[in-house]
Order: sequence, then C-alpha cells, then structure tokens
Amino acid sequence: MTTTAHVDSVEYAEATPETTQPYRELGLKDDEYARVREILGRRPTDAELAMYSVMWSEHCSYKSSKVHLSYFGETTTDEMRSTMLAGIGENAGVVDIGDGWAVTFKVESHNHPSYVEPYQGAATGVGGIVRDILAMGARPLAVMDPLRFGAADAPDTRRVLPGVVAGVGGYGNCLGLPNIGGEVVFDPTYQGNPLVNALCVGAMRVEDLHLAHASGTGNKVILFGARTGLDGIGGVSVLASDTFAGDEGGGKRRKLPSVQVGDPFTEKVLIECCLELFREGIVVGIQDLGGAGLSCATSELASAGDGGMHVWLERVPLRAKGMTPAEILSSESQERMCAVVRPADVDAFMRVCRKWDVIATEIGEVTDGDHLVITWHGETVVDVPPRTVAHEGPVYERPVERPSFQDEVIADLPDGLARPSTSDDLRAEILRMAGSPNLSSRRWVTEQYDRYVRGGTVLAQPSDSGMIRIDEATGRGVAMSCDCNGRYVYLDPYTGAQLALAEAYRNVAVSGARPVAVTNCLNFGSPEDPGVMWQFQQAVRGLADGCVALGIPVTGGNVSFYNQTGTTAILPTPVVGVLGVIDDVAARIPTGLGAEGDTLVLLGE
Amino acid sequence: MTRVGVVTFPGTLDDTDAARAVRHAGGEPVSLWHKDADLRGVDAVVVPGGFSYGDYLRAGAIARFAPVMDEVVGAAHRGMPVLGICNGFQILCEAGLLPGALLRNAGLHFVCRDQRLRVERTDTAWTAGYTAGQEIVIPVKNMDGRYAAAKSTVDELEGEGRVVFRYLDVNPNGSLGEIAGISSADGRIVGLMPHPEHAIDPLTGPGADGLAMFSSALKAVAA
Amino acid sequence: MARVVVDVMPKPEILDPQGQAVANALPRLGFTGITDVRQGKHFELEIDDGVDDETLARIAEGFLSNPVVEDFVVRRLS
Amino acid sequence: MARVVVDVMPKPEILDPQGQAVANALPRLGFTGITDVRQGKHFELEIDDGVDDETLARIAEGFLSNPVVEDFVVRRLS
Ligand SMILES: Nc1ncnc2c1ncn2[C@@H]1O[C@H](COP(=O)(O)OP(=O)(O)O)[C@@H](O)[C@H]1O
Repeated sequence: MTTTAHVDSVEYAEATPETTQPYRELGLKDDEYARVREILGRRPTDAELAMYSVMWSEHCSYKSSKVHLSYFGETTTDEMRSTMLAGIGENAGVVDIGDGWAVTFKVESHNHPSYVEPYQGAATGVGGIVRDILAMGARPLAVMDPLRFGAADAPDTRRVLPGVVAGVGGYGNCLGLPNIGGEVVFDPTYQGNPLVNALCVGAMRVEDLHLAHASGTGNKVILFGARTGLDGIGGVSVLASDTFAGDEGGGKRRKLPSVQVGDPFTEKVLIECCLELFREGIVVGIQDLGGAGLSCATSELASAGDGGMHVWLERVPLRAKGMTPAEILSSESQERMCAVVRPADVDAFMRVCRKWDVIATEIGEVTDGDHLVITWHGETVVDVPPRTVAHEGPVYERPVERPSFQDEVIADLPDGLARPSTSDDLRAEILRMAGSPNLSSRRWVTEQYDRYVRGGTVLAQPSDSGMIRIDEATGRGVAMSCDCNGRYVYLDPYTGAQLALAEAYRNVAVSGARPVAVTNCLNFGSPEDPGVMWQFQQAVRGLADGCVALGIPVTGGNVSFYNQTGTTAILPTPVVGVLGVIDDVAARIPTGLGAEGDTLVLLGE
Repeated sequence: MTRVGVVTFPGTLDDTDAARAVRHAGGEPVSLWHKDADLRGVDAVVVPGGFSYGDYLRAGAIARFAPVMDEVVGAAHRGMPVLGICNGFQILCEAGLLPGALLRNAGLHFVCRDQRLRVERTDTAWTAGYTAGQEIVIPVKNMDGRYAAAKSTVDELEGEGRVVFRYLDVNPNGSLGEIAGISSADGRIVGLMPHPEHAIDPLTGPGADGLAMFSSALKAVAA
Repeated sequence: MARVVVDVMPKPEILDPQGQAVANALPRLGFTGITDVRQGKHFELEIDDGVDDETLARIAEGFLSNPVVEDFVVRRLS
Repeated sequence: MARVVVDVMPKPEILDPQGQAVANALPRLGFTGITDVRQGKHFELEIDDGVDDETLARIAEGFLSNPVVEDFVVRRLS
C-alpha cells in the first residue's frame, strides 16, 4: 500500500461529519463518543478515535475507580507524605530513604494477556513494570510476582502456571533482575482468569528523579528502543479493515492476535542505555511506552508539559508494512521509550544510543501551542488538546451495593467443622495441610528465578520479605513484601484489605526493616456489578484507613477490573506491597529457627 | 595491583558482580567492552554470566564473534588466565578455547539453586587456593548448563584430569559425568556453570566459597 | 514406519527476537545479502504407518505449536 | 531474492530432552504411534540472488549450528 492511499485527516473529517465510525467496537459508549465530538467540534479522525478509545478505556483512564481512589489522597496526612517524592499519578511512587537515596516501586497486573498466552503475557508484564520504574530515572533492582491460579489440579492450570512462571523467569532472568519474592495462590475462582501481578523496585539518587513531562519549546521528542509493529493493536484493527477494506493487508489483519511478544535482551540494553542518558543529564522528560503505546506516551508527555507537541508519525521506525496512523498510535510493541531532549543534546543522545545499538528517532518537537498535533506525510491526522486524551477522560460513579450473599457468607462460621481430637488426627491434618497446594513448597516456582544477580540480594525465598542492598558503602537497603488473602477480602473487604496490609507490614518488619510506604494492585471483577464495586470501595477504604493507622502512605498502584469468567468474579484480590528501609542490611533478621537451645517467644494474642 | 579484565557484552548481567568479586579478592577490576579490540593491559580476564545478545540463537554463539573475543582468544593462547562463568563458559566453548558445548538443561527449566560441588583439580590458575577434593557451595543459575561433548572428548578430559568441578548431590542440568567445570590442558583457562562471584560474602550468597577462585588467579599472575 | 517433519514458525506479524538477533549479527560477521531471518522450531517424528494426516495436524496444532503466536507446516518424508 | 531454509538438529548421539519431553507427553494426550521425536531449529532466510551455496554453508556451519553437537541441512526454496 502506498502512503498516498486515503488517509482520514482532520481536514477530511471536517468535510465528512456524517461518516459513521465504529466507536462501539472500540469500546466507547455513545455519550463518550459524543463528548469526543464536542471536545473537537467535529468528528474525530480514525487516529484520534483510536487514541481516545484506548486512553479512555478502563485500564488507562481509571474511570470506574477514580472516585474511590481519591480516598487515598484525602486520607494521606502531611506527616505521611513527608518522605514521598512522587505519589499517585506518576509512573511510580518514589520515597526518600535517606543518605540521598530515593527508591521507587510499583506493582501492576497483566492478568488477561497471561491467560491468552501465559509465557508472553507474564514476560511482557515484567517488562512493562520494569520500564515504569526506569522512566522515573531509577535503576531497576529487583522484581516480585504475586500470582493466582485456578485449582492446582485443573487441566487449564497445567497450561497456565508453567507458562506464567517460565515467562516471569525468562524475562526477569534475562534482564538481570533478581526475583526476591512473590506469591502463588490457588483458588477455583481464578480458573479462567489467573492473576499475574508484577512488582519492580528501583533506586536512584534523589536529584536524578525524572518525571514524565515535555516542556521547553523547541525541545525534541525522541522515540527509542524497538521498532513499532502490529502487536496488541487488537481492537483498533476494526479501523484498519474499515478504511482499507479490500486492501491486501486489511483482510489479514482483522485476525491479528492481541498478544505482544517480549524481547528481554532489547529491554536490558534499553535499561543500560537510559541509565547512561540519565547520568549524562541529557533527558528533560521521559515516558515508557506500555499499554496504549504512542497514544499514551505523546498525550501524557504533552499534557504534563507547558506547551504543545508536534509529532511526525511517518518517522516512527516500523516492523510491519502498511501500518496506518491509527495502528502506529495504538501499537503496544514492547521495549520502547520516549524522551524529551534539548536540541543541543540530541547529538549526545544519539551517540549514547549508538553505543548500545539502540534505534533512536527524532519523531517530534515541543511547540508553543497547546495542542498535540500529529501529522502523517504532511496531512494532519490528530489535532487535540492533550489533557482531554490523557487526563480528562470520563469519570463514572458506578452503583455500589453490598451483595445479598454477604450475610450468608458471614453467617457460615467454621464452628461446625470437625476438629482433630487425637494425635493421629492431628498428624493427618498437618500432613494434609503441608501437602495442600496453597501451603506446599514453592520451590518448583522459585527455582526458576535468578535471585542472586546484581549481588545485592540479602533476603529472597524462603524469607517473609525480600531484601536488597542499595548502597554498598553504607549497607543501606530496602525490604519488600506483597500479600493478600482473597478469601478474607471476600468475607469482609474492608478488614480483608487491612489484613493484607498488616501481613505485608509484618513481613517487612520481622526482617528488621522499618516499613515506610505502600503500593497496591487491586484485582477485582466487573465494575458494572454493584456488588463488585462495593467490594472495591470497601477494600480501598480499609486499605487507606489501615495506612493512616500505621502512618505510611500509599504511593501508587494499579487497578485491574473485569477479572471474571462469565458472571463469576474472582475473589476480590487487593495485593498490597509494603516497602521498608533498613540502615544496614547486615542487621537483617533471616526467616526460620535459630540455633538449638534458642527460646521461642510468641508475640501478640 | 593486579588488573583483571571483566568483559561486558550487551546482555551481560553478572559483570558488576564479577568485578566486585575481583575487588574483594584484592585485585583491580577493569571493564572491557565487547566492541573494543583491546584488553587494556590486564593480567587476567573474566568472561561473566548473563545472556549475551539475548542468547537467542545458542548460548554464546554471537558473543564469540565480538572484537574483544579475538583479543581474549589470543591472550589465552599466550597463557593469560581466563575464567568463563556460565554464559562466559558457553562463550569460551563456542570460541573453541574449551571443548564441548552447553545445551538446554535436561529438566528444560531455568534452575537457580545453591549447589554443592567438588573441586577436582587444584593446579589450575583459578583453583590453586582450594584443597583437592574440597567441597564447596556455589549458586548455579542457568537455562543452558548441560555439558555435552563427543564421548572421545569427555574421555580425554577425564583422562587428563581436566574436569575441575563436579556437581554433588544433584545434577542440576543433566551434564555428562556431572561436569560443572573444565579447564584447558595447561590449566590457565577454566570454564564453569556455577557462579563463584555470587559466593563471596555470606550476606549476599550462600557463603564465601567462591572467593578463592579470584584470589587464586591473582596469585597465579603474581607468580 | 515413516518420518514426518513439522516446522513451527512465529506468525509473520509477531516479533521474532531470535531471528532478528541472527539477522543483526550476520553483517557483523562479514555476511552480506541476507535481508531477513526468522527462527522457528523443527520437529522430526518417527511414526507408525497407521497415523493419519488429521492426527498429525492435531498434534502439530494443539501441542507442537502455539496457535496464538505460531504457524506450522507438516510434511511427510517418503 | 530467494528463500533459504536451514534446519539444525542435535546430532543423533546427543541427548535431546526437548524431543524426549514431546515424545513422552504424546501418549498421555492420547496420541499413539509416534515412536520418536527430535527437536531442532528451523531458520528461514531471505537472501539476495548473489549469495552462493558456499556462503550459505559457511553461515549454517559456522554460525547457525554448533558442529560439536549439531548437524544442519540447507535447502533453497524456489
Ligand atoms: N511467585 C513467586 N515468586 C517468587 N517468590 C515466591 C513466589 N511465591 C512464593 N515465593 C516465595 O517463596 C517463599 C514461600 O512462600 P509462601 O509459602 O507464600 O510463604 P508464606 O506463606 O510465608 O507467605 C516466600 O519467600 C515467597 O516470597
């Protein structure tokens, strides 16, 4: 296909207001589409429609969770905030851990892709969270992986679990990031909907903190890393086949798999390249390309900056032939970053990229306007106020209602269950528990993860928390634990979320570290189910109130809705990650019994 | 101070750890870049672990063509001590400095575990600090660690006493003859799958059994 | 007894980091003129005469390849 | 422009755990009559017309395969 084939430009859109557009197939509701038309004062172009639809999706816009998540901000006191250098709203939270060190950490879900293609779904989940940490200016230092699967003996678990574990390991091991902990939990509600959450911790000097923004008129926008291909453009292919019906590529592309394939080697090189760029001080702003690809990176960079942005889309290096502007903007090809660089530094930037054999292309420029303008071979295909794409998406006040089954569930007390009464019964009971999937050894999983690489791992499996040394000279380090018991949350979402927080907090504390901050990954069913929304609202409140009681802030997190098979939602699973600081890792307290003759003391009631 | 080169390819992961181990042993680590045909005057070289160039074709297959490897091969032939750890071992085999090849683990999974080994040979540049038959614990972590070679090659290695380390208790990757590490005929070049650089301090590893490998080389160079 | 070959390749639109690594290395090794490389798997099966084509296709599709990201070709060698 | 296929297989005397895993799994999945499976790599190269057979053999032998443990076959597709 030649580039002169019909392109749905702004000019053309203005001239053809009556054109019907497949916005419903792209996931936009009638009123959302109407709002896009209102913002633009015309119908959107295909490229704009692709951008709005993906940026206004639940995943990117948090439209169902926003009203509840604000509770975290409302309850965070100045004192809790005192060591927080970046919080909710940034790529990842950042805390000051002393001695001039800042630590950034975040957990994110990659649940659905890991069900479709376990290996690649899990691998790219790790890749995505690592780029988030990198985009803060930090060196990624370690990963963790809270996982949930269906019943251990279900045939599909046999497909999903080995693939997920191999994917987490395959990507993390190849990046050279030690895996310092995680969870493996089995429950039938995760059968068609496993949870693959990935957490990454990174560190930097406080002054090296980078925030994603594009400012300074005339500064250049550089896309670097992998080429852009037809990965994960899933839904957007309806546009391609509409526009190019009959075209050679169109028919084939309709069947595009919406999976992405990871290339950890490219990401490893990208990490080293970025860190060298940071050291040279030649990055004004930076953003990783994750879900929503360039749509997200360009609109977020532009809306966080002080001007507009012009992007020449035909400059984007492609991997596939005949990609349309909408496809290029929506591609979720992995291992890409976008940086804003002063013109005088572009040569130096390119030199560092060449050293690491990283492809880098100047694709745009910061302008003194207030619009994000994207052109395609001279024709304007996007002309939008970037905030309307990135930050001013729809906000829903979904109905919230305590499920009718809640009373029944709570009334079902364990009192009626048989208790072992003889020592033989007790022995049998203990053996049964030790052999049960949820309590058995995790070695089959953890053996597939490198826990030693980088030489800073002080605690990893089988410890209650993972611990890494940040500063070799002083021994300063951090501990991290992530936990959640979905059954407790199901029984009582408010208290259950607090129990998850308390467990992670304790795991960090018993390793000898001082808990300082919290991240979370809130995995729930459909937000359109009022009962699920109630679970969500209660869990958020419980977690936030728990954080106030403990005096540590939530610095960031991730929401994953629509985790259900048919009408059956997963157990509500708000995974809570707690970060702790230890002045000298040599003082860590390992898990397990000490020497013979030591006294065992039980604390608490 | 004895200068020990540590090679970095794109995709190398354990280079900072190898450099730290050299420092702990009392040497000066010097980083060597894959694109440079220059050993910067070092007295010994460590080719560390990782996934050079992603190892997508075959572990070590692309790295051995890097400019720096021509220099390493030349220096090794002149008697410079060279240690290949994990991916480094794979690269030395691909480059023909050591015989055989390292293939996908028999269990088909990546394996990371604290591994007991026996030091079978102590007259190499890298093992003189151990006692013959000494049992040590060193982490293994690899996907492609199964030592394989023609039977005649293995017989020759065994006959000449060039098996330097052997796995004890479990064979983590299905290596022929439980081979964990081998050496060149003159004992100057050693390759092994386990990671001595991750066993230099009980704080961050299973112990400090790996340190003697680096201090052995410093002594060998000084002698 | 017969021999069957199954070749499994990443779908054309799917990223193939393995093939790319090879393609990028070739010019550095002095080999020019190779414009693209894709890497997949090659299986050789020894089968009893009774195994029919439909069974082979089911093995190739359901087990040897991952239909989400890979295509396959089955060939009987005579 | 031409397409060349290179198949790389473990030498017969080298243990092939990947092929074995497939062979062992097939009966469990209900597929009988497959008596042996070996797994190797399959490369597809797009080459300019000028690339001769000798060059291809050097690429296959010196780079795509490891002669210590693998055999290879080069095929030009027309
Ligand atoms: N998916 C995983 N990835 C990495 N480590 C894990 C994973 N699952 C469990 N672990 C680690 O294995 C050890 C035991 O896990 P688990 O049995 O869940 O411990 P506990 O019941 O004490 O929380 C812990 O150190 C934990 O971090």
